[in-house]
Amino acid sequence: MSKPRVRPRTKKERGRLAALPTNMSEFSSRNNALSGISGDQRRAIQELVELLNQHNLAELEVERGGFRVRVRRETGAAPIAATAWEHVPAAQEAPAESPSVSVSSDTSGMVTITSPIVGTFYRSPSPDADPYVDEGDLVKKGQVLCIVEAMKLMNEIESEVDGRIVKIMAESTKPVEYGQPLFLIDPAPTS
Amino acid sequence: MSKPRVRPRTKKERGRLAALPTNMSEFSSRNNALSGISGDQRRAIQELVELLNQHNLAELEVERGGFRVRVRRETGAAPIAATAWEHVPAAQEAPAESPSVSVSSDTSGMVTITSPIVGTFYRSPSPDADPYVDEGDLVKKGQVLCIVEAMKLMNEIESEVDGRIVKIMAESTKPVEYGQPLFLIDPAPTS
Amino acid sequence: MFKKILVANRGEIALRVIRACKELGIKTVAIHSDVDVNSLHVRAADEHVCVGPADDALSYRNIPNVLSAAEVTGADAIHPGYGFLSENAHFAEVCESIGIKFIGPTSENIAMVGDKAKARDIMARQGIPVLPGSPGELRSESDALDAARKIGFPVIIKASAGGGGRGMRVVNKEDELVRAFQAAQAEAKSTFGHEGVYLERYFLEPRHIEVQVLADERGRVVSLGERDCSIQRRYQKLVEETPSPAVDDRLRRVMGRVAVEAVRAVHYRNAGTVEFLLDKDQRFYFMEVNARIQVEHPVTEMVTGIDLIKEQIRIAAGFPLAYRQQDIRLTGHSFECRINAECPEKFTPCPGLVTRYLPPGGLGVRVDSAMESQSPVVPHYDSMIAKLITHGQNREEAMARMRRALDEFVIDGIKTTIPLHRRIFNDAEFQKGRISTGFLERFLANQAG
Amino acid sequence: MFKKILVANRGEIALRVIRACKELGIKTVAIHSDVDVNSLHVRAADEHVCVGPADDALSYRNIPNVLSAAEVTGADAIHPGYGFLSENAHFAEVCESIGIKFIGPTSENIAMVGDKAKARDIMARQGIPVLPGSPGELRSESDALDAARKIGFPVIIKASAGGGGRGMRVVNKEDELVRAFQAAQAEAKSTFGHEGVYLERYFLEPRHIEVQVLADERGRVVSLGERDCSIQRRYQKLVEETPSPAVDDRLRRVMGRVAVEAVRAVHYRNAGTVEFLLDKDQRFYFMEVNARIQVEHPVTEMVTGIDLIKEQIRIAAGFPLAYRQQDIRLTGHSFECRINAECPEKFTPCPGLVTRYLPPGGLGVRVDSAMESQSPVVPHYDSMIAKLITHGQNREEAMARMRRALDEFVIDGIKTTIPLHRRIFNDAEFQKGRISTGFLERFLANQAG
Repeated sequence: MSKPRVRPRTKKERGRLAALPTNMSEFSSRNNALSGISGDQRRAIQELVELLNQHNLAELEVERGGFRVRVRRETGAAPIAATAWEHVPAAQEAPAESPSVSVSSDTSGMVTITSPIVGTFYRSPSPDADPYVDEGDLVKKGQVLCIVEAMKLMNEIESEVDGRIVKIMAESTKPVEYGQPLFLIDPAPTS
Repeated sequence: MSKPRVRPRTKKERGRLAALPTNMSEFSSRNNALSGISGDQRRAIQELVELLNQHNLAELEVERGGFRVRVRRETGAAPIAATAWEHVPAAQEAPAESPSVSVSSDTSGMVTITSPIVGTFYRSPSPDADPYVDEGDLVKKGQVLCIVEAMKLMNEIESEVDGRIVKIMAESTKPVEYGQPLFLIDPAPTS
Repeated sequence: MFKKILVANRGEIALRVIRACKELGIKTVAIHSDVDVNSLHVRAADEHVCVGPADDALSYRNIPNVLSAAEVTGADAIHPGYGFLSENAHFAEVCESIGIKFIGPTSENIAMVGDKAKARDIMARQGIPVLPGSPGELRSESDALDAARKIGFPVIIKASAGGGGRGMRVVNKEDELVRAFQAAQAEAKSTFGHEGVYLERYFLEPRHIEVQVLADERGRVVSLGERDCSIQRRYQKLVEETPSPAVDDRLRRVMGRVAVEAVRAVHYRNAGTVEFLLDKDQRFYFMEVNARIQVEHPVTEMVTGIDLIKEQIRIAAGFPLAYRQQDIRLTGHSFECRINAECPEKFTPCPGLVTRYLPPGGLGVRVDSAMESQSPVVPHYDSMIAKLITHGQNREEAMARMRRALDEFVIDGIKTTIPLHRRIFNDAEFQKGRISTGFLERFLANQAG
Repeated sequence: MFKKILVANRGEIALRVIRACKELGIKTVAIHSDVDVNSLHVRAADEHVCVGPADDALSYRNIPNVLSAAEVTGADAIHPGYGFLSENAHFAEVCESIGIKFIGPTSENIAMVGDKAKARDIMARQGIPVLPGSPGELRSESDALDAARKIGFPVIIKASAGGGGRGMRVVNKEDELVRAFQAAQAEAKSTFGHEGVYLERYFLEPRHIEVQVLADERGRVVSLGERDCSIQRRYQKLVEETPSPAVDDRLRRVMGRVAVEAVRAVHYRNAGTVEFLLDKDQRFYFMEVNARIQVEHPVTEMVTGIDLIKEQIRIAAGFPLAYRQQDIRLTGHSFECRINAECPEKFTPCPGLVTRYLPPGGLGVRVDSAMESQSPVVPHYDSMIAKLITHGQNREEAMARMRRALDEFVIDGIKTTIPLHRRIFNDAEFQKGRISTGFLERFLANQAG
């Protein structure tokens, strides 16, 4: 899948920088990985196990067209939970296996636009200007949604799809990391 | 439960002492649990088990067209297997939960006489003498079964039950440790 | 050198001794009770023998079974570790009599220093400063009164056969003395089987300073610096360090010399520790000799570079000390935290399954432990499950390293004293080295209040 | 001192730097690719920023994202570790230009010592012994022939911009030279983007000896002893030790002095390593300067007691060196084994899930690793997953300790080089210190045959 296009611009303004929150990523379902099951049950189980390990789950059960798989791990073995190391990112909310894929469909068909770079998120071209988009707005593919400033360069992030902004997931003037969700877009708005 | 009585005697003779074997327990096969299933199914289970081992899972269950497989691993057993530390007692084959109980019934109603002390096992009172008992012999409660020599003292080990010697589980002149099985006795011999 | 050593202990100290043996090319025999069959010390050894059930009186302290295990495996020496049979003069004597070398002091050494009142008298006669106290055991109430009046209150009554804080009573005023004397006698009788008690001046906030010594079989003795073990809770040490913030080079030389004199006075052999009480005016008083390797020996190893367990083994094998006093160099600073399986607030033991275990690593961090993921902490034995030791170029670095190592240490599934250690190492008074045997109680009271 | 340091690396070295920062009271920012989100270095840091996908060109070596991460977190310095951006002069320059301190040498230092042929010429002009070789890059085939005839065969052709053994060709006879020269140029061009090559005398079984130096911002320099890194496979180091069995006190002083001259000649700053080739007649030749902290730095820390990462940070913060040359004391002996996730026979990488991880412990054992039970070893990065370091009073003790520590190390689920290390440490020639850069290949051939 393609990445959102990044168009660098000259710096207009910089917001106040704050420390990144310790956990910025969002869990994105990979259930579609199982949609291709045609009878190759071994591969499906393999994927489930990988999911279990990656996301450090205790148990996983899938039933699809008469094919049911349940994978469970002993709670004691759940290795990355609750440790003396101070900052534990919640393992269940780890990013998807390929977060370089910045547009991903979730179960309800939404499209998430994630940040392709590390920088500071701005909803408008300047402090006095109106935001590029608001929740509820209809957007066109290629339309600028926001700016992520990095190294004094303003990078415009464009929409990859036509649709409606369902949710703005980052706060203006706050830092964003690579792969952090910025917008949730419904590509087939009913109204 | 009571322990076998130990009666110290004066030293008569000492055998040659050898190092204790590093692993004193016996592996018991459970492969026959898989008999009566198809080759494909056997292979599927094999794969499940491999997945379980590879990923260190506790349980794995698969159901497909009336064929349901659930593979589960014992909690405590998994982590102690296969380590760089040289001598790994197989955890599954650890001694009974209360090895201070030296007489224990197994599933088939047998009674195991274990060594209540550390020492050297002798089947006969002297090298030239006949063994106290042989496999197949009928024994009475209180009858001397063997000697365990410790610190130059000969300790007679007596039977706690009436019955028939099914198996002699230690080798004469060899060291035995606390709790080590010496005799298997059938307390209700049919003949 | 020995061919095979039986390690008559469990847990971290058994593993510690096995590690030293491996590095010396000596075969090892582990003993274990049946609940310890899967322990790391058992798996680390070349051979292992089950010597009894969980109850240590029937297994680790079962002299016939331990000796039989040595006999059937052909071990030519026994290392007792600490606790269990380590200070049992009878056991050491039996070992000697059957030709198995006991790696430690002689049975006479153990018996002599085990009688605290007698040891104190011997030291006093040698001109070694002892706490002002009664000459030997108190025979009567009037004896006790006479002694207390001469010394001045407060005084402390101790059991001759005591240890670990048991059988001790502090008496602040004369009219409390008789009752305390009677109670102490009764407690000594019931706890140690010997009612003898003696009396010493009681200091309110002294430091517990001990000097490590090594004495070879030819009677050559060296001292290896002191350890400050003032962080104690009910006479149980929790944090140890070397050098002591209260001991300067001059005092170290003096205390070292006195410690050497003390062990020479009793013809002591092998590794030992001479315990002193240090008051606020830098005056020190002999308390007792510990006739064993101690839990806190690693901090001395960190600053001297000397492996004390290997030295114990070499000395027992008849080798002369490879060091003279002037060869001993102390470098940097070292701390040890005892990680106990205890509720850190109330110190109640907390046995259970360690579901996840990851020791800290990196420069200047040492962990002595027989724990691992999925290890059970059984309720039958001492609650200490790990020793976390750090070394740094100075006290500040060793402390900073301990703080970060405590943060890293992962022991899931049970409660441990790690949170308490974190708080101690963040305490301003502790950081300044202003500690005494009263520190921890006051610290805990402040934390609670 | 810095308030917050961004650690631009992953794995054990990122954790190593974070540990040093914690002990200095400096806040840390970890960066990570998305596959590393649950790594120990990420959890150990105060903050963390995802800088890209698994491909390190797009994450750990993504200069805009790494610098943005420093900017948005307010870090005032960046520690690059080794590899990735550590020897990228452009990155160091950009850091300097935007006021974020690069903890390491200056961008000029990196550029200068990165051009190996030029660096060699600078050293030769300073009177530092260099391998007999061509003066600068070879311009033509006849240039190469002239140089080779003057030096005498065998010779080795090296890429000016090369490293890690790539772009090197050994030429034994004159009639092989032209073809090798052309091939080396082509390989240099395709691998490093610069076709420049130079030529040196080739020694059959030399030792790889390197000297650790520290230079502060005022130009004061100290040397911290040498490391013998002769145990290599295809120029990849596997075992390192200090001191070298081939270097005595006199040679150490001479090499240390030459190393200090070498880094002074290029006005070098911060920690660096001067690599020498040592022949059988104890003659040594300058090879290159490594402008970074090296993988094997711990062995130097073990014998000097100096925390090299902390020194890097202090120097970068402008503090003068706290040591003069005469303050540096080398105590005992230290080894490092690189534990790689590789099949120990064929050295093919072996990524996978580490199902169980238990590092060895006890006296004189150090483990630098970011592994834990249930850690994935991802296939995208270097296969080194742990460094096992031992220290002992002498080479024998350090070796014995390494053997027992290798026996203890539990890494289940993947294959590692631990079994190979065990065999090396049991090899009689290795034990005698008879090693050279040819040791491992011969050893592996013998093992196979």
